[in-house]
Amino acid sequence: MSSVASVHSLWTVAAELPGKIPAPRIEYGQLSPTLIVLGAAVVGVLIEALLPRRSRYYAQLLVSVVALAAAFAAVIGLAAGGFGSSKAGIAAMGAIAVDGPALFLQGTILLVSLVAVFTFAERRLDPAAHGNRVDSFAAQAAAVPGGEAEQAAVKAGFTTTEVFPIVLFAIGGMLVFPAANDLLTLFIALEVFSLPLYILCAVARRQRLLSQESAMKYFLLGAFSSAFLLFGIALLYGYAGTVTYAGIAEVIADGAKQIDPALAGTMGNDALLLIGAALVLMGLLFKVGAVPFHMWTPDVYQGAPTPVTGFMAAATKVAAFGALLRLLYVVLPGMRWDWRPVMWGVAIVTMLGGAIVAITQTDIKRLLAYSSIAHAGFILAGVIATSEDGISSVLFYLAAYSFVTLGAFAVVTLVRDAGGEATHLSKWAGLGRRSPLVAAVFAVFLLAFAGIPLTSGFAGKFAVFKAAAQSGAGWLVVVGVISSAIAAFFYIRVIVLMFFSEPKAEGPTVAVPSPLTTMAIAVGVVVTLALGLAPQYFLDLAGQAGVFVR
Amino acid sequence: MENLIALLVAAPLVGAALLLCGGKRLDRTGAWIGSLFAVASFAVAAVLFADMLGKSAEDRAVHQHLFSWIPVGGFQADVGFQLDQLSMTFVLLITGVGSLIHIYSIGYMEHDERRRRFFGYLNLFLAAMLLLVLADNYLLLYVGWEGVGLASYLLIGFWQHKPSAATAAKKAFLVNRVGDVGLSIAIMLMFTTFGTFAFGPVLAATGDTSEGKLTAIGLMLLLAACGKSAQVPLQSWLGDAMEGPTPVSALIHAATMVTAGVYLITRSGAIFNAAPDAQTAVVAVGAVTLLFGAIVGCAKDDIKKALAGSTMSQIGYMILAAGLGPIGYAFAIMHLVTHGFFKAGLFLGAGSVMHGMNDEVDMRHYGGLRKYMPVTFVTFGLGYLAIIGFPGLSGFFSKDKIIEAAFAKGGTEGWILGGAALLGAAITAFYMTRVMLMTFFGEKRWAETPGAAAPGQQVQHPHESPKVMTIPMIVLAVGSVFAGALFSVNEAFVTWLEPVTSFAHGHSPLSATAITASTIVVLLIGVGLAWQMYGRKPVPAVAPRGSLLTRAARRDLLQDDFNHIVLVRGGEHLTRTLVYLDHSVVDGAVNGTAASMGGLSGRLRQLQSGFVRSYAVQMLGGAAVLVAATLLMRGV
Amino acid sequence: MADFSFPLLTATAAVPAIGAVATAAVPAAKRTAAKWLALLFSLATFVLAVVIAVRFRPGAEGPYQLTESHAWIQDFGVRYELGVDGIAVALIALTALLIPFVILAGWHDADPLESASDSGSAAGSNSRWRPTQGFFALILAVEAMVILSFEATDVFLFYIFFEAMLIPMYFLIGGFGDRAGAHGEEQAATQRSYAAVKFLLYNLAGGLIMLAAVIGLYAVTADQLGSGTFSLQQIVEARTSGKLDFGTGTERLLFLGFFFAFAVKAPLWPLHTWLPNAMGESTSPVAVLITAVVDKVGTFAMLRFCLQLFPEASSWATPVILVLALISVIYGALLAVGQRDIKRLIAYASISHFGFIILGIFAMTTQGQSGATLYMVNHGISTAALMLVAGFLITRRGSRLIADYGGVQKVAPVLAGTFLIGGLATLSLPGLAPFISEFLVLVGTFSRYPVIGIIASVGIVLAALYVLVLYQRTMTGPVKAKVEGMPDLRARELVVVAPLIALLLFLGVYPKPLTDIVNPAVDHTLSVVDKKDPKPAVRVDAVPGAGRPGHAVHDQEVEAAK
Amino acid sequence: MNPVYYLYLAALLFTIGAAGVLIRRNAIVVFMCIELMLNACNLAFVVFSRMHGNLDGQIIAFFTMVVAAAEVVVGLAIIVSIFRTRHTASVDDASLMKL
Repeated sequence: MSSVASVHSLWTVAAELPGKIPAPRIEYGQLSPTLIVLGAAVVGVLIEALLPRRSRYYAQLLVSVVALAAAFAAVIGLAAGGFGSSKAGIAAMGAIAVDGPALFLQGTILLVSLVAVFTFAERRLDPAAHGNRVDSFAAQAAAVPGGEAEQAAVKAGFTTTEVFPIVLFAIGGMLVFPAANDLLTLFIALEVFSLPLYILCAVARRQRLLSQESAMKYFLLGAFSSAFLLFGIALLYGYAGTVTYAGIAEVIADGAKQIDPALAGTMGNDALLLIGAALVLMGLLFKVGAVPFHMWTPDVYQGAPTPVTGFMAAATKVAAFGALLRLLYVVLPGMRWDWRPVMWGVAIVTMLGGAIVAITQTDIKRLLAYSSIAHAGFILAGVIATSEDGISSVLFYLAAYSFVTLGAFAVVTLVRDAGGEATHLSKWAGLGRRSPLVAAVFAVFLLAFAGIPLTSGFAGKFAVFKAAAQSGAGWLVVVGVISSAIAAFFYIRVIVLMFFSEPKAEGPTVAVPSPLTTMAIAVGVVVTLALGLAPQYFLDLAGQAGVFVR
Repeated sequence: MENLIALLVAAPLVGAALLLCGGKRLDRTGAWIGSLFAVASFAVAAVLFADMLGKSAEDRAVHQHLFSWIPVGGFQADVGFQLDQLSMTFVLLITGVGSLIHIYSIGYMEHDERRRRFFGYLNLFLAAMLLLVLADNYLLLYVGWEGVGLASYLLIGFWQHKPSAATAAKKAFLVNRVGDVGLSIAIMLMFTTFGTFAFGPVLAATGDTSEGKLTAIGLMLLLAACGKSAQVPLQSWLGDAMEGPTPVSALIHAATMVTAGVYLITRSGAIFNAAPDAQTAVVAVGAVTLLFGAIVGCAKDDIKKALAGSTMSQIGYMILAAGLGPIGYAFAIMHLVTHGFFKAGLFLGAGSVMHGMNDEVDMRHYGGLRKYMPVTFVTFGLGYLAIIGFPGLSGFFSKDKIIEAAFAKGGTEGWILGGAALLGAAITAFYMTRVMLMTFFGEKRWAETPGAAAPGQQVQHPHESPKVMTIPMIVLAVGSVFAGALFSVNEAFVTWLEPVTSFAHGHSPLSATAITASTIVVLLIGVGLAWQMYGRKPVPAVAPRGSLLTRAARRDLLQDDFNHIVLVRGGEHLTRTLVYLDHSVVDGAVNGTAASMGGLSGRLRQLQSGFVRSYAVQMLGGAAVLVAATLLMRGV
Repeated sequence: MADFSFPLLTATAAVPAIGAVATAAVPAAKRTAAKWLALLFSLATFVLAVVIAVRFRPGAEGPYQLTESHAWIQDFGVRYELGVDGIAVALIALTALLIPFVILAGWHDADPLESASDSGSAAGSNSRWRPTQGFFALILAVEAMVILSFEATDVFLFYIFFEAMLIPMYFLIGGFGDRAGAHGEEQAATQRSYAAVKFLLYNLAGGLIMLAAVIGLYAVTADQLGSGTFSLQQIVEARTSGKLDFGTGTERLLFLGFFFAFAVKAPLWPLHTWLPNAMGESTSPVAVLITAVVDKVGTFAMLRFCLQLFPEASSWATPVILVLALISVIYGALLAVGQRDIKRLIAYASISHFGFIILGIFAMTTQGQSGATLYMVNHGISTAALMLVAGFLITRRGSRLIADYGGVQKVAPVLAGTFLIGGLATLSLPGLAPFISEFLVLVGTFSRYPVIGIIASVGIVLAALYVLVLYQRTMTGPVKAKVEGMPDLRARELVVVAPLIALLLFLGVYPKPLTDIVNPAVDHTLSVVDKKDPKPAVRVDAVPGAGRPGHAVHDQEVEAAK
Repeated sequence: MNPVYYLYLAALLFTIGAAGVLIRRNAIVVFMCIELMLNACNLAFVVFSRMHGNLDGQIIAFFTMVVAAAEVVVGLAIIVSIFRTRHTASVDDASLMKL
């Protein structure tokens, strides 16, 4: 441990001299958002253990909402306290950075999660089974689909209220992920938010086969990629002799000099650095769903319970891009000229790949999945900018995009027929005639995805492309524009379907949601339009949050 | 005084507006209202004429500037009028003949329920025509130019329910449009050359301009003239235009509109004077047309078409004269006026005949009508004598002068032109005599009672037309008798026009008397020939097959067939191919990209096989690529 | 220079916007109320437009007047900057003028079909489904956006509305077809949505290409001026003062980006194929909206943005563009001749006319550009007249095919008459407004590019051909079976057509009010582009037109003749 | 002896693990292969820790083990539930969602 401290003392700015046996100093205040959420998660577990079934749902909902709200308040407090800008610093013995980007992303994640929790708690959409309101999660995930156990569970009115603590854990991990200041924390955070997600994918009430399949695919591929990530970390550690971001950055910056000869064997061995960096990048690109590490996205998005899909699509992207940004801007700025071209390539194939494949999709959830891939490409364009504008534009885009996505998936949960959600596009024909309002709202989200002016999507797209163009990536912008033209095609297709095609006689019905989902959708619409009409305030926010601490 | 000029145009314009927007309540009185406005315009013209006579020759021209029309940078178009001797002549002709024909139409259109609109159109025509001859710049002239085109379109197609009429109207407008393009290009050339297109400056500046530019302008003007005045090669519309009511043919397609080309060339004399090549083109067109029209006129059995052919040829004379420069202008206009009288008269006569023969136009179904409609016979006869140039009548003076001037052109050119003119005179005499004989003489080729009708004969009850129709005919007849003589007493007409068109005595290789004599000789030959063919032996009720030339002439010397095959058919093919290309190529390209994008998408989807392990493979591959790329970047 | 006077320009755009919301809010049952409300708002807008025209001082210095300027998105260098020059005033007036007629003409177009209840029972029964309200609300929305894009002097602001206007247009085209489906409602619907999608994708693609250019513009300004800006005036000033200099290559790329979008919108050959579908499938008021109002934004933007932002590139691209425009003129006319469908015919005619407009813009002469501007206005009015009458005709007979008509003038003379006048305006007959603009364009083109001018004037003949053929086939000849008993124009329809025709006549005889407004703006544009009119070969001393020729001239004339 | 050899070993193990993931059908085995990869990483960490003479690597190794354990918990849960549903643990059978 001591030598760890000594290693820290070598390269970090915010660490004290090594004492005899230093007691680790934890800045609880600055870590409060994460701590609150994780604490709430533990409480949630206890609730599951101690409270009678029927009161669990309300208790869990209450705890989660309060916790998330409190955490968000804490983030605001920190930001107000200047921890985003002047007082930005490293906390928890260099493990976690508390700075502008971190706080901004944590704030976004918390808000998104809050809204997502509402959709989790929605239990008006499906007809009540045996007099018990049901939500979109299996009565008893462990029971075999269609087996007696499940029947019994349904009759008994079981509900998987565990999802609340589980999602809280995931959120906790996500909060840490973009703030992680050394590779170890990064890895742990990754696992902490991935594992709960694997579970959440598996617990859909309807179409459980798909749900379980998606969970397994997500799990295996996730674990596979995290193995690569870990190996990358190992190599970087071998290269730099440390896993703190600052430390690695130092070594990259000024090679192997002034380091004790013991390390000379591996120190500054570029092969280690490059391979390691590439593998770590791969781990993160997998999470953001960039081509060619995107295969899990459509399947998982389709199979997972729709509220979970919305949560994943929104929050995971935010967290993962946050981590990616920090890695590239804090750890690897020194090797900018190595990774930028590579990321160029990734961004291009991601934008085009996502857009093109989406054209021929027939399932709304898969369609949105591919669109999220395309958007990952757009965001990457901003990431590549390697400028303060780049950071802030990405932050803004993430905020804008996550709410649109959440809203869109929330709408998807409303369109239902006998077999649960009617996700096949053909069933959406003439929706605009049946319920103009819902169709109009969904159209707004689609237009935002397509980046039509006066929606948040346009502002975000403009921001990232502008940043990219200013950093001399003009042709990347052109590619981006072309692919968004392609993308526009399939968004329009859905609108055509909803408004201009005659409704089918046996078409789906639009369920009337409880205030929970209504609120989720409303928030989505409001944010979409607000960020579209008057983005300045949020751009300022993102702009102020545009500096990483190291 | 010059403020009255606008009134000339305004009066018929108001009439037109009134009649066209007035609605049904004007149906009864419409005819009279229309005629009233026409006569009013004539009255104004008379006043102005009197005023003009009062002034000295040099400052007879008066201008009225109304307002600035299109001011854009150097491009300054005004609405302004210029009334000088030339335009005065036209104004009198237009309003005078116009009024007469209005009155005539009251009777002729009596039974047509849409006559309110008819008179509206006639007034519209008067307004446009007056605008044409009164404009003080080419752009405003262009407005009148197309205005008369529109009026003629409306009037030719007046009986729209007849597809033939509608087609004829469309054809007339289109062919005219081709000419109009010439005019507009001429105006553009003027603008780029002189920076203006007002008569005054342009004609004043011809001195210091390259001949090439002037030639170009001249040729463009000639093109315009060809269109409007039915000169070869744009003559094909005039024959069909006879689909219109006869008064229309008399006014528009004989007396006034078709002569606008002559006006244009005379008005632009300064330009042509400075561009000999253009002049040559003009005389060539004139000579060819006068023969062309005459030949066509010989073959037609439709009385109006025959007269149309003659109109064509007479205007050919005028164009020829106008192309001769200062030695010709005055005579061109003079012939124009006399022709206005007798040709209008002839048409009205023909109309009267049709009126009496319930709209039968085929002369082979006429015959021996002289005792049934005496007035018509007399007036028509006088017109006939005038047009063939019977000594003493107006045609004699004007045409004779033109022939003389043609010879005076000098050189082989002069001989050719003069010869052509002479030959034309002979043919004129021939076909007019033919018309006369077939219509009024010989035994009648129709029956008064069904019983008496031989096969192929129609039952007719010919009768003289009402006063309201005959009186205008009489007036015109008088004009066609005396106008020429009147104009020629000590060259009154020439001196009258000289300040505008300028005048130079041509010196022809032949003496005037010789020419006069020769004209009379050819005249007699023509008449005699016609008498041989149509006077001596009876006229077959059905046209004989006739010689190759005859058949060609019946078909307007195949000019229409040429147009049809080359332009119409060709155009149809062109548009069809274009429509196809637009759909398959231009549009197809776009749809193609869309389709190929879809196909690409479909193929890329296959990568998403659903098998975890294939995903893993791709991820591994991706990782490998990523690593390799990163290494390559550093070149390790 | 945010003056605290009444924000007239904003108001002019705001009124229809509010109107749109209000109309949309009218409950389903109160259909007629919605119509009147929409009409009312459109008229109010027209009043405001008139006020603008009155407040506008042609002589005043400075390119733009009635300017408003407020901060909007500093990070993007975007300001809410409005201002009008003569060209904008003319086009705003046109827009505000046409919309009431469009609404009036479309009075019954969006009434739910009697058969609607059984086709799509859900739609019939659903009380929240309010097509009529939607129709008029969308029209007003389009008006608001069009007006704003005419007023915007900030490139980004313009772009936003240039793009956003697509959405309401898209719904207007796809949502409301005329009831002339040759093969039944079902197929008509599919054709409609195809047309709508085509329209949207074409324009969206253009718009997105332009977006790239817009971003590029920002990058350049940010790079060279320190802070990125989209303010047209700032950029122009910076250019002229030499502070700003896109490299040749960059400028050309950016120009192409902008021009592409405008060429799609205009539409210029070969990017035109969306227009016939869109105009053919939509109801004739919407077709008027497309060709007479929305497309004008494209040509307007060429004048205001392409030329002023990228003068060098503009003159670099001129030859190609002129050729394309020329092709549009001839090609559009020829295809119009070949059409069997009345509305498609008019659409291709419009393509030909847009060719003329672009010709005039890029001839870079005062006559050309003033002519082009007048052309935008006149073409708006004349096409509106022709298209709306055609619409009345089509709704009577329920068919768009020319072959289904014949002898209409016998049963409905007034309709035929107005149709003829509209047609004559389309073939730009002297005395009617379009003649002036067309001739100006031709002269302007001719004076710099004689050959192109001459070839273009072939278009005049072709115009006559397709118009007269259309008139002959539909209106003249023996009366066709289904045409008998066709009612003549009703009062409402007359109210729509008569003013338009009156306007055509007035502007044809006395266009000076318009030219006075437009000329200064054109001069400014040309001064920015730094082009001068070619001088005539012979300078005639007597300044023509300035005063009457008078006696002096007359004397010269006599001498000349002597 | 030279610690670098252990690195080669680690790489080898990692590759074997990856290969196994691609080759084997049984979900359990695939999962085991992933565990193998993780352990390869551990080895690498420890070796580097030795080379650098600081303990970070070893600490990370411990963390990794914990994470691996957690993954086992979740992973097995999912795999088992699928097995009970489908009566097979073959990853290839779970391919309902595709394209």
